[in-house]
Parts: sequence; C-alpha cells; structure tokens
Amino acid sequence: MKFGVIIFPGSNCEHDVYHMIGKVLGEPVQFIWHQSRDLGDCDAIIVPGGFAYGDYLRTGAIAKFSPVMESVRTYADRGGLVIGICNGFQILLEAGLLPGAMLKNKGLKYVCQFVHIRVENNQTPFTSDQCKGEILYIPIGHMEGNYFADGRVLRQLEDNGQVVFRYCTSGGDITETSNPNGSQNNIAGICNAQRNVLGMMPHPERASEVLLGSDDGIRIFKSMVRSFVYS
Amino acid sequence: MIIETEITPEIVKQHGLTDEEYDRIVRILGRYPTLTELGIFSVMWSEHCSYKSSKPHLRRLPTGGSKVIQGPGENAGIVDIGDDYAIAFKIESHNHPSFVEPFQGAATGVGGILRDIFTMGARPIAAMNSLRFGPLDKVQNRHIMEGVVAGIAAYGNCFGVPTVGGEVVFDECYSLNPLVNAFALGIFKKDRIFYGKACGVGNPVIYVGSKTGRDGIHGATMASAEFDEESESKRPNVQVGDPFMEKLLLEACLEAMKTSAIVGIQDMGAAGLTCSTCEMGGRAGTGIEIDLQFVPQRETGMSPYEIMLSESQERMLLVAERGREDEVIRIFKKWEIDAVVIGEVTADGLLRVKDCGVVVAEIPNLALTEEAPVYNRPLLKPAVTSSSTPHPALGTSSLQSADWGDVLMHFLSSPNLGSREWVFRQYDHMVRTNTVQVPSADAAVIRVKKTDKALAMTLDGNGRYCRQNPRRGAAISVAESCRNLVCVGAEPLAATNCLNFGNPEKPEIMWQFSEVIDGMAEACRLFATPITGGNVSFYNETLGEGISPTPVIGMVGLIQPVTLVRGSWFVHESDLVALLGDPVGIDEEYEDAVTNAFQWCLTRPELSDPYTSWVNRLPCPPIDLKKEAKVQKTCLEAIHGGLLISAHDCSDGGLVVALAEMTFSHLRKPAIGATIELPEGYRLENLLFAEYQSRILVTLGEKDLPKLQELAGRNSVTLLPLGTVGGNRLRVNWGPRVLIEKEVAEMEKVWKNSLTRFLVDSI
Amino acid sequence: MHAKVFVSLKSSVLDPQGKTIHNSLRNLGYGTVQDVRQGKFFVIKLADGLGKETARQEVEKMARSVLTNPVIEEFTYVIE
Amino acid sequence: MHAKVFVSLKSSVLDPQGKTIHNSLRNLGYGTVQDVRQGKFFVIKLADGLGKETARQEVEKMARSVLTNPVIEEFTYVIE
Ligand SMILES: Nc1ncnc2c1ncn2[C@@H]1O[C@H](COP(=O)(O)OP(=O)(O)O)[C@@H](O)[C@H]1O
Ligand SMILES: [Mg+2]
Repeated sequence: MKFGVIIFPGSNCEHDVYHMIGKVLGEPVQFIWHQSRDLGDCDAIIVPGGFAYGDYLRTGAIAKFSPVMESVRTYADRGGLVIGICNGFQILLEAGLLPGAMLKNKGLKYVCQFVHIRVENNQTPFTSDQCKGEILYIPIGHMEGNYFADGRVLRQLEDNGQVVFRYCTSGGDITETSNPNGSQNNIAGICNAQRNVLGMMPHPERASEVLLGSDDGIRIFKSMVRSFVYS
Repeated sequence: MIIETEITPEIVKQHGLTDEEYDRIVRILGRYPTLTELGIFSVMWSEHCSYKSSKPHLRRLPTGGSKVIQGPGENAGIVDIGDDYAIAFKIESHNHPSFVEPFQGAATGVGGILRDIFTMGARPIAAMNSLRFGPLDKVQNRHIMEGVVAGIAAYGNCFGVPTVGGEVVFDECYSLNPLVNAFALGIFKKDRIFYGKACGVGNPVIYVGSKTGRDGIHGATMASAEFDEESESKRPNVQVGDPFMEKLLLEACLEAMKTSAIVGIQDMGAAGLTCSTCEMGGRAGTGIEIDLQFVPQRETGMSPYEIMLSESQERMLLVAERGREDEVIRIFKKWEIDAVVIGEVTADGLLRVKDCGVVVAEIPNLALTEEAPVYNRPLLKPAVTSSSTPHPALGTSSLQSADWGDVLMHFLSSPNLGSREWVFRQYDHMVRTNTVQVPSADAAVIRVKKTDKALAMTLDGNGRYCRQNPRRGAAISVAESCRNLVCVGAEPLAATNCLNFGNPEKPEIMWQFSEVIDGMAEACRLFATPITGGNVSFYNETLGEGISPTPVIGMVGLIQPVTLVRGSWFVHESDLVALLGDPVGIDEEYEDAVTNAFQWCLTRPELSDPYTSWVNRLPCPPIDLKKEAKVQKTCLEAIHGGLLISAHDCSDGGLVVALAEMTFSHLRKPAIGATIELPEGYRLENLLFAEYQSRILVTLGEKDLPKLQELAGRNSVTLLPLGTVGGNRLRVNWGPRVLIEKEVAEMEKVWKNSLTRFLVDSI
Repeated sequence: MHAKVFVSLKSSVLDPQGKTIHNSLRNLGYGTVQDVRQGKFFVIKLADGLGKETARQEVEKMARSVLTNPVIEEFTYVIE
Repeated sequence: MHAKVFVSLKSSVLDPQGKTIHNSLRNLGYGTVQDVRQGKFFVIKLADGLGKETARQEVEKMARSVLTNPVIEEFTYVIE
C-alpha cells in the first residue's frame, strides 16, 4: 500500500511520518509538494503535522488554498483514504473535508504530552485493527486542539459514529481532567460520514516504536493497510 | 570617501568606543572614519563580538581532542560521533533582549542559535535552554518567565526542533537580569560540513532570507552595556522573530548545500551584515565587496549605516561558486525566499561597502575580527568571597526533634526543586520522533536514526556555588553535567559553555571570570570533555546590581547501543537501592554550615521557600574531581555491564530529595515507593539534605549486587546498599528511628505544584 | 486607501483569552472592568485607483474566504 | 460603557503574520492588496457609573501596562 505525505511550507512532521511508514511499517511512501496537483498512484494520503505557513492567520487557513488540496478533495470524494494529523487535521477542517473548527486550548498554552485516547468507533479503515473501547497511549503537541462545532453538527457527528477517538483517563473514563485542551465531548479525532477521511490531534507517528515510549500509534496505519488489502 | 558627518568625541562616546580605540581606528584607516565605518568598528569591537575582555582567559580552556572536528572560532563546534556522522552544537545568551521583551527576546534567541547550527550544514535535531529568573512571588518575574517560555515554545515548536531539556533557577539576583541561554544541536554527515569562509576571489556573495529593516540597530553594543533607566529609550532595538521564515530558510539552505555550488555560508546574527561579511572574509584571508543598493529592504530610506548595522532576523550570507549563482537562487525562490547577489569576494582583504557604486566604507577585514582590541583587565579577589558568615556552632541538639518528613515536603514544593513540567509541557519535545528520554530524566536522550546510537545532553550551571567559590563552582558544573550524562548511560564527549557575568570593567567580576575559567578548564581536562565553543555575556547588571557569576555548561554524550539508555526513577518492586560514592564529603566548614542553616530555617516557619533560604546560607560544597571521575566511571561501566536498572544524580536538595524524585510516576510507569535504611555515624541533616557531589543513586536486581560490589571495589568507589523499592510510601529509617514516612502520591502532588501554584492563572 | 477588517469570535463561542485578561486586570486592581473580549484586526492597504465599491467587494470576499473561519468567527470592516 | 483598545506592532517592527497573509492574498489573486498588518483588539466592558474622564484614565493605564508592551507595540482606543 503506497502512502503519499504532503509537504506544505512550514510542515514539520513530514519526515516523522515518512520514517514511520517506510521504516517501521515497511510500506512504500513518497512526498508530495503542496504545489503539485498530482497525487500519483498513492493509496492513502497523509496530511502531516507542523505549522503550515507558520499558522500565522489561523491554523490551516492558508494551506487550504494550496493546489494540492484540490486534488486531495477530489481524491477523498472518490473514496480515497486521507488522514490528517494535528496541523493536518486543522487543515482538513479549514478545507471543509471535515466539519467543525479548532479553538485555542482552554489553558491558552501549547501542550505537549502523552495522552490516553479511547477508540469510539472501530468500523473505520483507520481503526479496524482495534477494538471499540480500546485505549491508546499517544502524544499530543498543539496550541489549537480545542475542537468546536455547533450543536447540530456535533449531534450529527455523535449520532453517525463519526467521533473516532476521545481523550480519556488511563482507565478509559471520559472526564474533564483527562481532556487536555477543552475539546467538546473530549473529541480527539473525527471522520467524515463516508469514513474515509480521518482527522486526529494526537500524533500516532510519535508513538510508533517502543523506544519512543509507545507503539500504539502504528496500529492506525496497520488498520489502513489491512482494510486496503481486504478492500 | 565622502565624509558626510563629522565624527565628534560625543559621537565616538555614543558608540561605546574609548578614545584609545578611536585613535586606533584612525591609525588603521590612515584617515578619519565615516559614520558608517565608525558604526562598523563599534559593533565589531564591542564586547559581544570581539570578546575583548574574555579572550585572554578563554585561551586557557581545553578545546581539542581526537573527536573534535571544529573547536571555537566557527559558528558552532563540531564533534565526530562515528559512522560518518558528526554533530554541531552551541549555546548562546539572549539575556538583555529577554528582559526588555520576554517573548520576542527569547524567541529570537532560539532563532539565532538554530541558524548557527544549520549554517554549518547540520539539521537541528534538539534544543535546550537554561533560564534564570527572580523569585515567582513578584508579578514582574512571573511575567518575564511566562513570556520567555512562551517565546521559546513559539519559535522552537513552529520551526520543528524538539526542545528536550534545560534548567530553570530562581534567585533574587536575576530579578532585573533574567538569563536566557539557548542551546541547539544538529547532525550531519562528516563530509557535508560548511564553514563561514569567503573563499575564491570573484565568487558571488549572496544575501538570502528576510528583508532588512531598522531592527536591533546597536543590539551588539546594547548587549555590551549595563542597563539603567535610560535603556527604556534604547528599546526599539527589540526584534520580532519569524520562525516560519526560519523553517523555510533551513530547508532552502540544506537543499542548496546539496548542490555543491556553495563555498561558504554564515548567518547574520549580532551585527548582521557587518559581522557576516568581515568574518567570512577574515577567516578566508580575502576581501568582500558589496553594494547596498541590492540588499532587500523592508523599510524605505535606510542609510548605509542602518543597513550595515541592522540585526533583522532570519538572514544568511553565502558565497557561491562563480557561474552557479542562478542554481542557488532558484532553490531559494522555490521556498519563496529572497536571494540576491550583493557583491563578490576580492583579493585585497578589505571589507568594501558601496551604496549605488559610491564607496561608503573600506576597512581591512582582519582589523575588525582577529586584530580587534584585547584587554587584560585587572583582576581583584574580593575581600570576602563567602557570603555565608560562619555562625557559632550551636550543637545538633535542637535538630533532634526536627520533622524531616515535613522538611522534605517543603523542599519538594520549592520552585527551585519542583517539577519543571509547566515549562516543558509548552515545548514540543517529541517532534522528529527521536526523543527517547523526555524531559525530567537526568539528561535528555535523542536517538540517531540509521545508527544504533543515541545522544544525551544536559545544561548545568550553579550561580549559587559560583558566588561562593567561582573556581570550584565551575568545576562542579562540569562534574555535574558529566554525571547527568553518565546516569542515562552516556559517555561524555564534549561541551559548550555560556558565561554570564556582571561588568568586566570591575576587577572583582574579572577575577570571578578568571577563576571560573580555571575551574572549568581543570574539570574539562579531567573528564576529557573539550569546550568546542560557547558564548560570553558580560554586563548582566541593572542599576549597579549584578548577577552571581553564572557559567552554564552544555554537555553532550554518546550512548551506544541505544538500548543502554537508563531512566532516573524506580522501576520494579523489590529492586535494590544503593548509593555509589561517599554518603558525605569531607569539609567541616560546609558540614557546620548545613547544621546552622537548618537551625536558622527551622525556627522560621514564616519562610515561604525554606529550601532556597536554607541553601542560600551554605558555602559551595566540596568536590574531589578524581573521586568524582571514579564514581562516574563505575556507574557507566555498571550500565554497560547490564547491572543497573536506573541511576539518578544526587544534587540539589541532596540524598532524600533525589530518592523522592525516583519514586515519582513517569509516563506510563506508576509511582512506586521504597524503604531506605540510612547508615549511622554521620550527622543526620548532612546525610539527608546536604548537596555533596560525586554521588549517584542506583537501582539493581538483587542478584547483581555482588557484581556491582566487585566493580565498585575495583574502582575504589564506596557502594552503600540503602534499601528496597516497593510500596506506595517513601520510608527512611535511621537505626531504630523512622525519620520520614510519606505517601508518594502526596509528595508528587506538592512537587508538581511547585511552579503551577504561582503560574496558573496569570497572563 | 485602507481597509480595516475586525474579526472576533462569535458570541456563542467561549473566549478564554478575553477571560484570562479579564482575570488578570481584576487581580491588578482594575475593579471597574466587567468583561473583556479579544479579537484581531487586519489593516489592508489597497491600490489607490480602486473604486470604493470594488474595494468593498474585494474586502468582503477576502474577509469571508480567507481572513475568517465562519464556523467560529464573524467580521466587520471599514474602508478609509 | 465599552472601551475598545486596538493594539498593533509599531510600524518599524517586522510583522511576520501580516507579511505572510499579504503574500498569500497576492498568490490567491488579490492583486490590489499592497500591504497587510495584523493587530489585536480588546472590547472592555466597564462599570456603568464610571465618568468618561475616569474611564479614559483607567483604559489608558491598562492599555499601557497590561495590554501592550510599549517596546514593540502601540495602541489607540475609543470609549463608547
Ligand atoms: N565561553 C566560550 N568558550 C569557548 N569559546 C567561546 C566562548 N564564547 C565564545 N566562544 C567562541 O567564540 C566564537 C565567536 O562566538 P560568537 O560571537 O558568540 O559567535 P556568533 O558570531 O556565531 O554569535 C564562537 O566560535 C564561539 O564558539
Ligand atoms: Mg554565528
């Protein structure tokens, strides 16, 4: 399964994702420059973390206009797998591939730490390898991860099972203290109604080797590979 | 040459030049300087750029070694780590700007040190910072700290370098003189190193990066003068950092360096275009001619003086192979960065600056660099160096009834001992997916992809010790930084240093400086850790109040294979806890002072930070460097022999604080207690809390004890079994007495609150 | 010709930044402050020849599609 | 009573945000945009009984000492 990793000016997790896919997961991977409209023969697209355009206007606000994003939209519309991580999630929100928006963390500070997230829906290509209710240990690192959507949208997300991950305690409880950024309903990751586009604030690539403190993150990509092989 | 402004003695003085220095300029030029030339001389001959007070002393530091590829003199030192890889690292101060505008001052400090690393061709893979502030009960100090930490975070996080470690210290002397020292480390292939040399007559000189504005004009001279109320008016010097631009600059520079079209490159830091041109020419023995009309400018109507002295950030100067400039420029254009040929390398050794073809400055490069003035400033040992006036020994009786558990809880809640999580949580310390040891271990550990190696790094300084005894204090900083590396399983390789001092024109300050250099030199020789570069920051004085001499050491070590990496906490129930090294050192004056300081503190329940009050009454602890080396050797050999499960340095707060720290939770590892039996025959308070050096707490499986004993014996190092890991309390027994019995959770809570209780709800 | 675009969070969205500033102002003794909301603004220099109506259209377009995120923000503008 | 305080970077100080926004607006075809500077504003609700002159003094004081760093920023305000 071939992965494409998009590079925007200011992306800074592209090499991390590339390393994880190529070296840890052992699947083919290539970079895609933001000016390119050609996604090549990629079977999945990763929009990596970082600070595209410095996050200067709003997170993801300028990146959404890059030529590559038009291709990503078409790709997603045709059912292609797209995963946005951290800044990548923010870009997908701005681009309208996922609903809602990100506000500043409730503590108004950047937060970098490991968190526990609970798998809320394992009927997606990103979580098929996991059980519902399973807890993953994966780090976050962001200033704007406080997910917001208006009441109607939020209800839709919940009703459709589009909430994929929620921040939780080590025991799996959804509590206010286990919510690192004030996100509505402790949301850490959501997918679109078709289940082929996922956005998540935690960085699975940072938890892909035991040496780095956890390898729970790699399972999201293993799920993708598995669902691809069986599709 | 057109002399547009007459240089009056008044103007010379405003430029911080002495009459003798001005005469020297006139002699060098054989004529009077233009205003632009005067500006150029003044920044290059400032303390910050010329090291005129420190140079004669810095020469006494050991700088070479079999693994040193580049010592002091370039943008950063370079060390060979084997397998064709090398690392570049350095530390720099941004103290004054961070006082004036904490957020931007700290942010641009990070930007500057990152450029020093990637200008050599290395990709930055780790950053650290050493911070010193006044006590947090004052609003102004909180405000500075919040701004500084947020600024470092904003810049480093956006740039994409993990900020993996550092130190934070609070002391009254930093209230008006906060210290912000930023460290960065980069990695590259050994055959891909770039130097700041303008070689090859006729080669084009290319300006890349941000446009030039009226930023920080005279920043270098500002960093070379004391602060007073007038500095308010010097304020427009502050610059705003653009980490996004820096990130693009990094990628573009590294891409351009792959073309082989680049001959030399240097960042424009302090003294901007001036410094980069004359230093690149100076190092290569060439001249440089530029025309300012080609320099990209952000503002209109800038004079040659302003353009040459501007310290706008995120700019680089490079020299390319003639005929290949377009190739280079194309790469920068791809990253949407300005890149313009502004001149060329010449044979005459002169820095020639033109403005639309008219020469506005013409100065020999070497006169600005190597041949800048150097002063052997007078030294004077202050009459009393020890501020802890000896008390009459009161005997230990009144300490008999002390509640040591209570003392421990108070100590753990001290901002000087507590958790730094409030700080490092704001730093992205995991980007690049190399971080093996996140902040809170004795040293940060970064794995090196494509190898089985890891790098360990730490920053250590101790102004408190250096105030009492600059020579010994500096040696302790070196010893402690090596000890920190050894605890995580690394062999120390080399160091960089940032020397923060008061006004060098005061003989007492210069004496401190000289002593610090000697102490550091001795320790670095003994540990075979050469100093490959660094930075000197003088004039850390406001309204005549100076800081304690504060040398900060940045030490880097190698772990191979990476699986040897160790943490500094208890891991499994039933592991043994033991102490490597003598439980107390030999120094009666220190021993008495510890007792007296406790008697003083324990009768003062009103103290808000008993640890800091206590420790401020102590002299510098003793150190025996040879013994220290043996302890470290034993620890490292034990880790290599697979004997140790974890190791933790005993330093600030002494033995019991170190034990408490080992009990705390770490990532997914839960908190876990221990039962400790302290040896009798020592003064209790000394054993518990005194800050003796050369001690490492280790844990090991019971079956490995004989082997460790044998190893320690062979190295003539004391090994003292202390107890067992387990339970949810820390119990410390002394003979029949239970001295301390505390829930780990309770200790961890006060320790975690030590900063947040001051910082949580303020902007 | 200059346009000024003022962007603020919709009133239905919590503004923790404003709240924090409010708290610290109160702690510093500014007791008369009853609420603070924070926003951002852009000063946009436009080509001089531009007619007022064209300017208006241009500015509205960029405010709507670039300068704000309609999920959480709203804007006003003036042209001077 | 409301005060609005507008804070912007001094004109001589680099505004990386404004610069980046300007670049992207240009790339998006807004050719008439010649410069962009970004600032922030605070809407401060003040106690109603406050006299205009007292309000003015209070607002100036907090703008100078809390809401801005005079080293790099400047402000204007209105009271409504
Ligand atoms: N304390 C020190 N010990 C050893 N070398 C030093 C020290 N301070 C500065 N240096 C060296 O002097 C050179 C000039 O330093 P500096 O002016 O700080 O560099 P830059 O121009 O990159 O800012 C560097 O190579 C630096 O490593
Ligand atoms: Mg440099």
